[in-house]
Amino acid sequence: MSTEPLPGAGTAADASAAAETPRQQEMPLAVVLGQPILQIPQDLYIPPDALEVILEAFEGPLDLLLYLIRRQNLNILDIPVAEITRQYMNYIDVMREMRLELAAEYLVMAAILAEIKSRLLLPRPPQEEGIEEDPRAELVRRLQEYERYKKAAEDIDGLPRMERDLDNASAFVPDHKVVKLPPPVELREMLLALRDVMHRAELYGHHAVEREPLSVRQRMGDVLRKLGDGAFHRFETLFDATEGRLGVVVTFLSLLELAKDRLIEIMQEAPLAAIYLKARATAETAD
Amino acid sequence: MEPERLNNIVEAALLAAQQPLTLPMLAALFHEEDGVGHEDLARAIESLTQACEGRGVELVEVASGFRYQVREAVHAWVARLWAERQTKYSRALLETLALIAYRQPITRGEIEQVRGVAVATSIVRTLEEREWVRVVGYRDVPGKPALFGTTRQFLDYFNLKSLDQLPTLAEIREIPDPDPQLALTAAANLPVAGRAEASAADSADGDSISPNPPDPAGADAPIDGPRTTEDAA
Amino acid sequence: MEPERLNNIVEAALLAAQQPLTLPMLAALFHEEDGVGHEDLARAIESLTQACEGRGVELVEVASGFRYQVREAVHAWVARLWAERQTKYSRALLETLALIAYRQPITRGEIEQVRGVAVATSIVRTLEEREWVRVVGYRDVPGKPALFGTTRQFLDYFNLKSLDQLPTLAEIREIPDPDPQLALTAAANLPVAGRAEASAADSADGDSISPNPPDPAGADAPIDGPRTTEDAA
Repeated sequence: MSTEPLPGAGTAADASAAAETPRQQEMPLAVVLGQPILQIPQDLYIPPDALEVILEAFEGPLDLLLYLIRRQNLNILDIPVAEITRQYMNYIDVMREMRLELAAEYLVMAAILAEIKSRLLLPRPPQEEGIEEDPRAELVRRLQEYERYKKAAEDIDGLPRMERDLDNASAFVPDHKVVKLPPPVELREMLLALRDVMHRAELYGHHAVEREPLSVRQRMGDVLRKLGDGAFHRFETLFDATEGRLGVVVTFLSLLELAKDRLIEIMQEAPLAAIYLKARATAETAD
Repeated sequence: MEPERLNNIVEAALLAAQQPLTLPMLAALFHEEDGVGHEDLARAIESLTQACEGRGVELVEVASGFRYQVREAVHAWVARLWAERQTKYSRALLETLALIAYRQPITRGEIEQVRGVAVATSIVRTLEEREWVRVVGYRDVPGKPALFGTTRQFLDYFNLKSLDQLPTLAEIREIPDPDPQLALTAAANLPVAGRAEASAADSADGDSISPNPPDPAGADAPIDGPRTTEDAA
Repeated sequence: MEPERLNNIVEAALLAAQQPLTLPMLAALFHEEDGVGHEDLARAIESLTQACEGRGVELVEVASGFRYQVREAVHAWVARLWAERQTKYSRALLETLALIAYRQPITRGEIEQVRGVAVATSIVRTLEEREWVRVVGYRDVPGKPALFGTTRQFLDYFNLKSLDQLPTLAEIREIPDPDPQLALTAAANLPVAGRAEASAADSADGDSISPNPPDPAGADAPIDGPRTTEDAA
């Protein structure tokens, strides 16, 4: 059990256990001559070879400044501008020598530091004293702001996250067949389709487009289904008294339509005798 | 390693792996110091298998190793996770449906006459499978073609009490073109369409602009597209 | 539906789905006849969560729903299933992500201002490809720069339910009296103000630099007094 990572162990513990466990390894700041450098050197003097790569570990001039301040255990609010500027310029000089494509941001920061330094040195007119703010204030504000988010980034990095610390748990699904749901249809889509086909067929032209009781059309279908057995049905059996007068009218109209459309036969043996109806064609007669 | 910890690791590994794991594969997860042998692993598998009793998943051995899988008994529900919405119906299908609704009972030949093109058998079958149309009879002409009509389910789906609630042909003629702007106002006069179907597949980006009656509070207004402030370039 | 059967279905569904499931998504698995309401599902989740105690996996809620996941305690072993897996992100990426998470909506220019360096396009692209951030709008200034925000996938990945669960952003340390003389001595004695800020909505200008005395117990005390510095020019 000794080599198992303890649950909830901190990252420091992980670093030592990294060699034996599949834990995340600490990323070296740089690799110099094949040797990983895990710590930023404590001395200001860094061999130029190493500096080149170490500088890549900095996320810009604010990061470098923060490093210089923190390395000397200085309160960020209390920057000894002259000293920090000197150190910063040392770095910049080496960077200049080593890396032609030195980011402009570093040079801008050097200018800012130089300006702050000169303003601190210059005597100020007495009436302005106490009104003008510390020339370092803006830089301090930026450093503080940056440091917050630098910390926030570390905090986010420390959150347990998928792949590194967690993983989805899933079970196999045998018979992974897909249930198909039919697409939804909007009534409007259907009506637009009808409008277009009517236009195309120029049905509006020679068809009465006045109100056509569609319930009659539906009843035509209902009646046809009832007659679908091909047998004769008594006229009265097609009516449902519970539907009321309107229902009776709809059924009657549908019978007339069906007859007109030659879909049913209506028969009466003698006047006042029972009326029989029959579908003219049924599934049995269809081939 | 205590059996409980071992069980936990084996359980987690089997659930994390995307394929079955064999005993040697499981053994490879441990260091020598963990002192985990094949018998320990077999015991862990045995214990985990028992722990699945009465649950929704089971631990089984298949040809390529051990895996957790969803039990047959609950599969009917789980399968609905992958319920797929088919793609939208074709124009031809909608035209066919509309003609059946408005001119029923009608034969396929008559639909073709109006549409000027043949009606694919698959369209009729789809409509029948959805139980929106059915054969209501046959026309007494050579070949005895089937007559189609709409069903109760058709009315239910479109929230209609009877076919009479459909707009008349004269009204349909007046429907403006499906300009997205106009559609919103014009659609307001039409009966409510499209029964809401709750589905996991209904993702946010799948929201179609539907002609639901306008909501005075605008909560459902389809203004969910990418926000474009007027000054956005 | 009996609770046991319901539990089994929910367990199986969560293990079968490849992404977290919300209660509505789970509810969609059931038919009306099943008579399963959200409260029933919440109870099932609760019961399944408890059933995970002492096991290798846990049932958690993240931004986009509920999921089973491998416990951190056993992940080190499980991770050996995947020999090569990139789980490390550069500081530049993490800082950019942190600024987007805590200060959203934020433009690339604003990120660069805080970080003091340009944000590489590749970083933004990586974040977008991982679907951790997305453009949520545009700022109404010349050039109409895109505003970035984080996504649910970001929260899911970092095991969070909402932005409120992000680690609290460190409070800015107080700025002392701007007198350089005083500053040198006084500032050194100022304790670090460690107020916890709970919200990611906390914006740059909302950062109050407060002159409150240090309060060891005051982590949650609202320190929302007027801003006292004038360096924000």
